[in-house]
Amino acid sequence: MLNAVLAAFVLAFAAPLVARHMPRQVGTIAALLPAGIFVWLLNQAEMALGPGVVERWPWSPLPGVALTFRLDGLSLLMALIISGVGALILFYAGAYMHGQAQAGRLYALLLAFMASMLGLVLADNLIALFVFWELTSITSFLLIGWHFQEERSRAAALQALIVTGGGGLALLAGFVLIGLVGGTWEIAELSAQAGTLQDSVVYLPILLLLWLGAASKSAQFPFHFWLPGAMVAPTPVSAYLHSATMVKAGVYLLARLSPALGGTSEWSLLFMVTGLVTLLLGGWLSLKQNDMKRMLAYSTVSSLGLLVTLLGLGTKLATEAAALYLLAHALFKGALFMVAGAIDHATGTRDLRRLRGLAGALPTSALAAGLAGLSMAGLPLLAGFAAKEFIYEAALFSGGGVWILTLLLLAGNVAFVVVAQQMTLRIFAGASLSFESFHAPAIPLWLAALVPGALGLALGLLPDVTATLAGAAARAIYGAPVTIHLFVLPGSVTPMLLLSALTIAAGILLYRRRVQLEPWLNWLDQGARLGPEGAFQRLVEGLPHFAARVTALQQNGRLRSYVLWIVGTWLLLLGLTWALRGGPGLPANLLVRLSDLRFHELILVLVILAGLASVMLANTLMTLIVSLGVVGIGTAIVFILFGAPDLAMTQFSIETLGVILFVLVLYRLPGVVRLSPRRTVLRDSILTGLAGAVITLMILIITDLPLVSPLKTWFAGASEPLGHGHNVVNVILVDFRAIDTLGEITVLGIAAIGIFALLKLRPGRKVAEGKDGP
Amino acid sequence: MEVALAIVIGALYAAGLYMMLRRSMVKLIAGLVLLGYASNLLIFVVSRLTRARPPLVPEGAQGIAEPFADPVPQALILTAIVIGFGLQAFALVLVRRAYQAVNNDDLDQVTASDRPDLQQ
Amino acid sequence: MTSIILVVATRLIFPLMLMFSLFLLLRGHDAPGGGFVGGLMAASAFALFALATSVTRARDALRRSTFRLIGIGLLFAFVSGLPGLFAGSPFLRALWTSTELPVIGKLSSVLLFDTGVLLVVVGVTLTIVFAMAEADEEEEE
Amino acid sequence: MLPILIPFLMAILSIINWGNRVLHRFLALAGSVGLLFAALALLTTVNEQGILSSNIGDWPAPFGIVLVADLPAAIMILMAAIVGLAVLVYATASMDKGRERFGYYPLILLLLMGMCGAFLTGDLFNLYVWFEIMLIASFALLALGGSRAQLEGSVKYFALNLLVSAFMLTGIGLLYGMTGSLNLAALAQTLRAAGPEQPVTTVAIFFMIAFGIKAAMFPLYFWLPASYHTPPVAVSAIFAGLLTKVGVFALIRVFTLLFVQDTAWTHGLLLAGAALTMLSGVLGAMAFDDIRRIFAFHIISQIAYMVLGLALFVPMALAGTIFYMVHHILVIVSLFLVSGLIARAGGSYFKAQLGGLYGTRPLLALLFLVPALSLSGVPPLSGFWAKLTLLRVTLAQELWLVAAIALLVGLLTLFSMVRIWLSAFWGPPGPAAASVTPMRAGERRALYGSTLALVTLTLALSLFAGPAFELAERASEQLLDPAGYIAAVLGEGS
Repeated sequence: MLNAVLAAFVLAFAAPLVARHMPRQVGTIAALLPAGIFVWLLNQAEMALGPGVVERWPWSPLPGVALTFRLDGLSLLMALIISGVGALILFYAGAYMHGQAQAGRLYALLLAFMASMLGLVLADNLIALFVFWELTSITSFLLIGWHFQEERSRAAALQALIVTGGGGLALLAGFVLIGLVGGTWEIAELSAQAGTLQDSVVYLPILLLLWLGAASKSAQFPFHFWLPGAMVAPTPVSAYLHSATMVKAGVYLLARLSPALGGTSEWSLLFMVTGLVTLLLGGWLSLKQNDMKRMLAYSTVSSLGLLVTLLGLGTKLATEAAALYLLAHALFKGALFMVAGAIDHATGTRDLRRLRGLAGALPTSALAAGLAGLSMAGLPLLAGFAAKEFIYEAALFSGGGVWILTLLLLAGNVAFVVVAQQMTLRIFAGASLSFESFHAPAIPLWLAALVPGALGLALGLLPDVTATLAGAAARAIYGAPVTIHLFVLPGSVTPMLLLSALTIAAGILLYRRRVQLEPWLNWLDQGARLGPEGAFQRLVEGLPHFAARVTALQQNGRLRSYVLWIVGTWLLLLGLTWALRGGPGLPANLLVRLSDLRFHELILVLVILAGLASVMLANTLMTLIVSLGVVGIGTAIVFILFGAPDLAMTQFSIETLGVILFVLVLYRLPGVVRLSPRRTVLRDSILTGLAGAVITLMILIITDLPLVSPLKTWFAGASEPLGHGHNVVNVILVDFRAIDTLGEITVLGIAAIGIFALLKLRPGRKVAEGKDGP
Repeated sequence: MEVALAIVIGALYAAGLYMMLRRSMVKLIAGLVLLGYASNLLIFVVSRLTRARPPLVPEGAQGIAEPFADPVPQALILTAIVIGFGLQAFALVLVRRAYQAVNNDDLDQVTASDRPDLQQ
Repeated sequence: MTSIILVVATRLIFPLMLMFSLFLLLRGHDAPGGGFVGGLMAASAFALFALATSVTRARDALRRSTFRLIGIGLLFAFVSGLPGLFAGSPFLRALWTSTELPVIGKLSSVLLFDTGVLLVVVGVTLTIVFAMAEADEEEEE
Repeated sequence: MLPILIPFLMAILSIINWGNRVLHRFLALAGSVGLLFAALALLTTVNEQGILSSNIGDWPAPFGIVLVADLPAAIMILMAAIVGLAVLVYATASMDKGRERFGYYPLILLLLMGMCGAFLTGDLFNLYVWFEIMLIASFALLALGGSRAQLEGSVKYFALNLLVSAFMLTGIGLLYGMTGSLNLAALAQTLRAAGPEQPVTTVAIFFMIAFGIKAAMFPLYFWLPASYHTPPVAVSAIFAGLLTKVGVFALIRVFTLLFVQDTAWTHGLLLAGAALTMLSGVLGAMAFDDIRRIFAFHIISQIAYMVLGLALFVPMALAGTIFYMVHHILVIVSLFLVSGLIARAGGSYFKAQLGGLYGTRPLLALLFLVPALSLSGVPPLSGFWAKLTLLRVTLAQELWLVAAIALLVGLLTLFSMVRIWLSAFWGPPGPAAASVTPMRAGERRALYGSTLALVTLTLALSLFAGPAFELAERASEQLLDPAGYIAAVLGEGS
């Protein structure tokens, strides 16, 4: 299975190359791979329908993450759809995209998407599944934005990515929680311990996170709006990603996890409500669309809602219905999209109001659309019929609230019937119109649509095949053996049959009266536009403004404000620490310790403090520099008094040099002006005064503690015998801690380079070769 | 003396930070210099003070008799002073060049490089 | 602008300052002093020389570019650490010769290190002073 | 020792031969290749033999200065070497003559040397010295060229980073006053035995602030966005990749080795800081149009994930932090190099001035997309594995709010990256494209080659996340087992 996924990725990279050299055949060549995978899957079907095929690969980026693949009934069904529709789409795209610039990239992205999607449905490890899940979002993003020079495409791509990406992150959190509770990310193992998961305190959060992920991906309310937007992509993309496969990922996930998490009342409530709302909303919105693709997209939203409802219901019958509908929908919706694309290609428009009587011009497309439309409407002999029968049966045998549920499903299905008529009767029947730029479509454009249309009929006529395939999928969802009994034509009149008939009748009636309905439809459409989609737009547009405002508050360009933040944070943290964790008390014997102060020392202290005051009050540069010098020399004298002659010497010489530099460098600057208002000065004084007090306190506390310095004793003893020097400080500097000194002179060297470059290298000044030597 | 010096050091820190909070570039440098003095003195004082007994081994002796000043902080401070000097020299030249570029000593005018663009 | 007295005084003081710088370097191991202070002293000598004459003359008197001085100083410090490294001990292992020379005392890798410090300090200080002086001249032009 | 000495020697030789551009280039490339080999050798040795320690000058341990190579240090040195080499190659084709002549190459070498020293040192004051080397080298690099924006950025960078030095020196002084030692291992021992009367936690706050500024945490990060977009790309890329990581590394070092007396409090503060930093960083990124400034703010928000791992303080989380550092170094340097390429190909650093590069420069689009998605944590790229690890621990510790913020910031990061994509790569060609000159072959080779190499490494890290994560796990075990560090430095039985 890995080989299939990898092969598709590899071919994806090769596709642009193939497209460059064989622009005419590239679609067909690319289609060979999914076709091959399709055949291989059929080959594996017997095993898959039985015990399932498991593959483990020794690749584990993190503990607990593994590349495990499992082919069972559900993944087989999905994989067949993915590879089958994939082959047709690539074949179709070969004709659809012919002659367009950078078509190679489209094949590459489609193949990469297919690989990701296959990985998604085959993976049996939640994290591996998630990896593929996100890859489908990314490829979808790139495909939606295919016409990247158009603003509309970019906006739609962004919308799709942020909605599905955000949902994806929620899903990830859910997966991590599942892993923490269940102790594993292997889906098979999780399915075996549903009890642990469902009894956990985080069951509800997990469910909600899962809901966010699945609902955003499968375009459920209130995240449905990205899908119609995604219709700006080329039609092969819409047909493949946004109707047949990717949007089913959320549904697939629910199906996959329903053995582990499903069956609770929370599960049913959450997903049935979501599904039903989406079903009705999507159906309603599909009625008023004039753009074929948008109409199909809303209808897809509605279908996805139906699937979610069924999975939420979770009974045996409901899972059977879901499996059947999944299959039927992929076929008829894929076909209808491709028909829409062919019409667009031939006539240059997708507007339903401008299309009529195409049957004569596009007979083969009409046939494909007819088959698909009949299946969609749920007429007997076609796959869609069986699915609808099961949907109603599941509703009728659901237990509480039967009538409400049945009624809502009926309403949803009526909308499908209307859409089916729009896609067949409305466009193909009647007197034909003439189009200026009409050209007959190439063979792939109708053939690729006819195949799934015909398959819908074939599956309807071969109930055993359909039952086996869907039954195996339903078994994987339901978690217990399931056998579906299907029939070509119903043998007796059942309530389900009556409901089906009612659906179709209502659909026809509604289609005929659609003109009278329009004001109603418009009203609801406005609401939907202002709702979630509007909120999303406001968020996306408002966020940068909000960010700029917040950032401008902090990053305001004023250095003093930055310093204030830092000093404030430091004091705050210290304050919190002392308040909450017990601070050090003031040492008790301060007066005793103060009494050892000698007279000359007192004078020195006063001089330093006076110098300091003078620094702060200075209003000419000279005063400032001289006062700084006083403080510096005062410090040097402290060093002399307390046995540090080396320090004093260094401090003196540095002080002298510093003053010279100060004068040399700064004499051109203006005098020191006072710029801050009184209030700022007061605030700063209090804050810095506090900082100083903290430092004083720290010194007092620490010097009050006993200190045994092993270093002092050792250095004093080792200096002469081992270091051959009498000046311990110097021996430390050049020998014991010589690497510090090495670093120190390196700092000096770099400073020299920096200063030199600052002074000599200036923008706009030409530096003559050889003249810049120091 | 420790207590008195502790107060001095506290005052040095306070003054250093205060000067850094001003708008003038020259005062900024003065603040940095003061902070340098302050941290050096702090290291000196918290390592305990010993009056007038430099850590020099007398001729012919193998070690020094207690009490004597701790040589370790002295070595550290020496390194720190020299590094501080290098930084101070760089700072001076930088400020001068910045002054030339902006043509103003007021740090509040030095904001071209980091405010977000609110028109966006 | 340069006064005669300054020039003459500099002529006299310049060699004295250099000698004192050397003295500080050599005695540093046993008494207050050392490469850093010695370097500052030598640098002051050249700075004074530049003040009395001109930067160009001072550069000539130095005979080497100031960056070369920094580089060589760093190289001295670096090389003084190598013998230990090659002898199988860690970097900067101090080595001492047993013979005592007049004035200089015992030769050692430590002395080489301290000389490196001196050279760097001279180089750095003079780089700054010269570059400042030259920048001033240019701005006045 | 070699990782320090090789760049040092090359820098010295460059300084001696000042002004010789060609020689400087050669020495810098030789130095970084040498550094790369030394780093590989060091990592292999440490991986096989455990923590190595070398007493400089052969003076016994708590007295002299020791260099200690444990796995985290060795990994970081390797990353520094890789980034150094890539950026230097990039610089050969993008640096202007003036900067090349005025010491760009030796300054980069010295910066690398300072970093290696900071990673290796086992002595607190020596750490300060290495920090200063890094600092002054970065000052010089930042201001090199002397444009107005550079000078303005430098003043802020300078002032705030000197505040770091002051805080750090104060902290070192206070610690020495309490314990009488500077050696990290000895300090670790003494502080563990410290009584309640010792204000250890208070001193820890000093270091938290100092390294917090350095690591660019909220609300201490202002220096970074004020300055990182001002110098040429070959300077800001190396800053972006490594400088803040040194701060994170120092935080990790002292908050695993020294300050573990009151982890509920100190690491709780780090946790809160990390969450706030994530948010404010990503918001900042959305406020700007200049791609480099966007990336600069993303550094801040990503740094927070690394601090988060430290704050969670369990082996898995610290392993996540180390993995995250490696990932982020590769990714952010790639992005900065890409920003240079974008400006070269599209004529501007500003989103609004750009457009249509997806159509005209597919390779560049790919080179942007991979690190950008990795930064946002899109699987299966390296950033995803890093975030997943941290998310797992955060949720396991039931820190719901922090987990939610971490996820939200991931989404906002993606949003921010996609915004760049939408306007620079998609959309109609931008107005700035007119000024673009075609690239010479040699230029193309150096610029694309170095970027491609880093992006390939990101992909390799994504693909071989398993072995890389195992290494990070072993590194994190070393961090959380100070006894091993102490024994390696002070000898067994101490």
